[in-house]
Amino acid sequence: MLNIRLFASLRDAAGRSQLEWEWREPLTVEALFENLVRDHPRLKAYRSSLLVAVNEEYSAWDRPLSDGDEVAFFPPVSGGAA
Amino acid sequence: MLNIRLFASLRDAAGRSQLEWEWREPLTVEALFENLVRDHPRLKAYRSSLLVAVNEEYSAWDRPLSDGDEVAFFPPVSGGAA
Amino acid sequence: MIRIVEEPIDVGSVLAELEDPGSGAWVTFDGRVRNHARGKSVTHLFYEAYGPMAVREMEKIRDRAMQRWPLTQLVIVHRVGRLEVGESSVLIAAASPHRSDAFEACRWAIDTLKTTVPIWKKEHYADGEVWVEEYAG
Amino acid sequence: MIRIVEEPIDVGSVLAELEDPGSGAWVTFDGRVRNHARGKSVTHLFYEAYGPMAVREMEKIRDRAMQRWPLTQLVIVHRVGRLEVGESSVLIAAASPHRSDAFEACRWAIDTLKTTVPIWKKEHYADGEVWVEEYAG
Repeated sequence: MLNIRLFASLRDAAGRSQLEWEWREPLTVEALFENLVRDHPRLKAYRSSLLVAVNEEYSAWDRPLSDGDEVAFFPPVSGGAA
Repeated sequence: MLNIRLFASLRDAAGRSQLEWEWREPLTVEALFENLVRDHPRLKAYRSSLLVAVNEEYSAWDRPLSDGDEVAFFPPVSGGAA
Repeated sequence: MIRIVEEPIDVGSVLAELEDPGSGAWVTFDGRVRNHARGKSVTHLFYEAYGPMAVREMEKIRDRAMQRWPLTQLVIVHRVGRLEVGESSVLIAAASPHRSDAFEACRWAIDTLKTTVPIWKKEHYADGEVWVEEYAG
Repeated sequence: MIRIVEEPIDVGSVLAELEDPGSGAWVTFDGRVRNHARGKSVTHLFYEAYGPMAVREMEKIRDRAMQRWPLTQLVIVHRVGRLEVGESSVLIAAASPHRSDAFEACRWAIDTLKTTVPIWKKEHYADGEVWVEEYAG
């Protein structure tokens, strides 16, 4: 099982903040996102600016995932102020 | 009459913070200080690093004084912190 | 001190907590909600965080800053949830024996926070709302 | 707000007084008495000011900073008299719509204050005291 988290506009586009993905076979972050787009076509438009973290650390898109990973997709951050 | 003010180590050296100087004839800041040194010889050693203000504004040493001026002599400032 | 909070940030009490007799220079950055942005009037903001990762990234900022400059403290507090105009969203305080290091570290910390810490801001206007998702500098 | 005060500086209440809905960035410099200086242990400090001139020079710093950067506020508070270790001797707060201006102005203001404002510091140690009269940077 993969625990998938979505934030900010990405969560709005998917209509939910958390998804569970049943573990079938090894896949990369990129492949996982392509699978998500199939179920949630509105996510596709975000791909070019998207950031991804695996287990709370920024990750490359070609990283292979392991069963049990938490994968977060989110837009560029905008904390802070002024 | 000139109102003369001394601060920090300069005041300690002169033993007082305020002096009055009877107005006799036009003189410059520099000449006033030379006169002060006659009465308070310990001030002499401070001359090279001293700052002067006339009527609460920094002044050049060759500025001619006018009757009624307030003249302040003081060492380099050390306000602020760290 | 690295914190994500939901209640208002009280700058005075954070600073009071941070007494340190060896530090002469304290530089703080206090980021507050402005009443205008992108040419529009802002009514309020909403900040959302990926909480555990945001804390980790703020800890990395602190650790890297303390390696790079001779700091005695680096504090980061970020607020989330709904914020009104004038309220503080982020407080960074850097302390060091000499002011130059505190200024540089504080500036670097807020610049880095804005590009690495997973927190997002939604601006609310009289006529709508928008997620701010481009790094605006 | 330009002030010379004899009582402790309360950073929180100064900042609270300065609400300004147009300013997103507040940078403060809070200079505190350190427990060591010149290789010695400091017991306390004494600050003396040429009061009226010090206020005029601090006003000049504020006016020049506000001409040079797009600030909405520049506040300088300096304390005089006896200060204990850990207490604030000076507080400078600069507010602007964008943080870069507030950082630069705050830094410039403290650097300038230390060279132009007629205030002097006497350091007290366990075994003596000395007027600090060289610009130490």
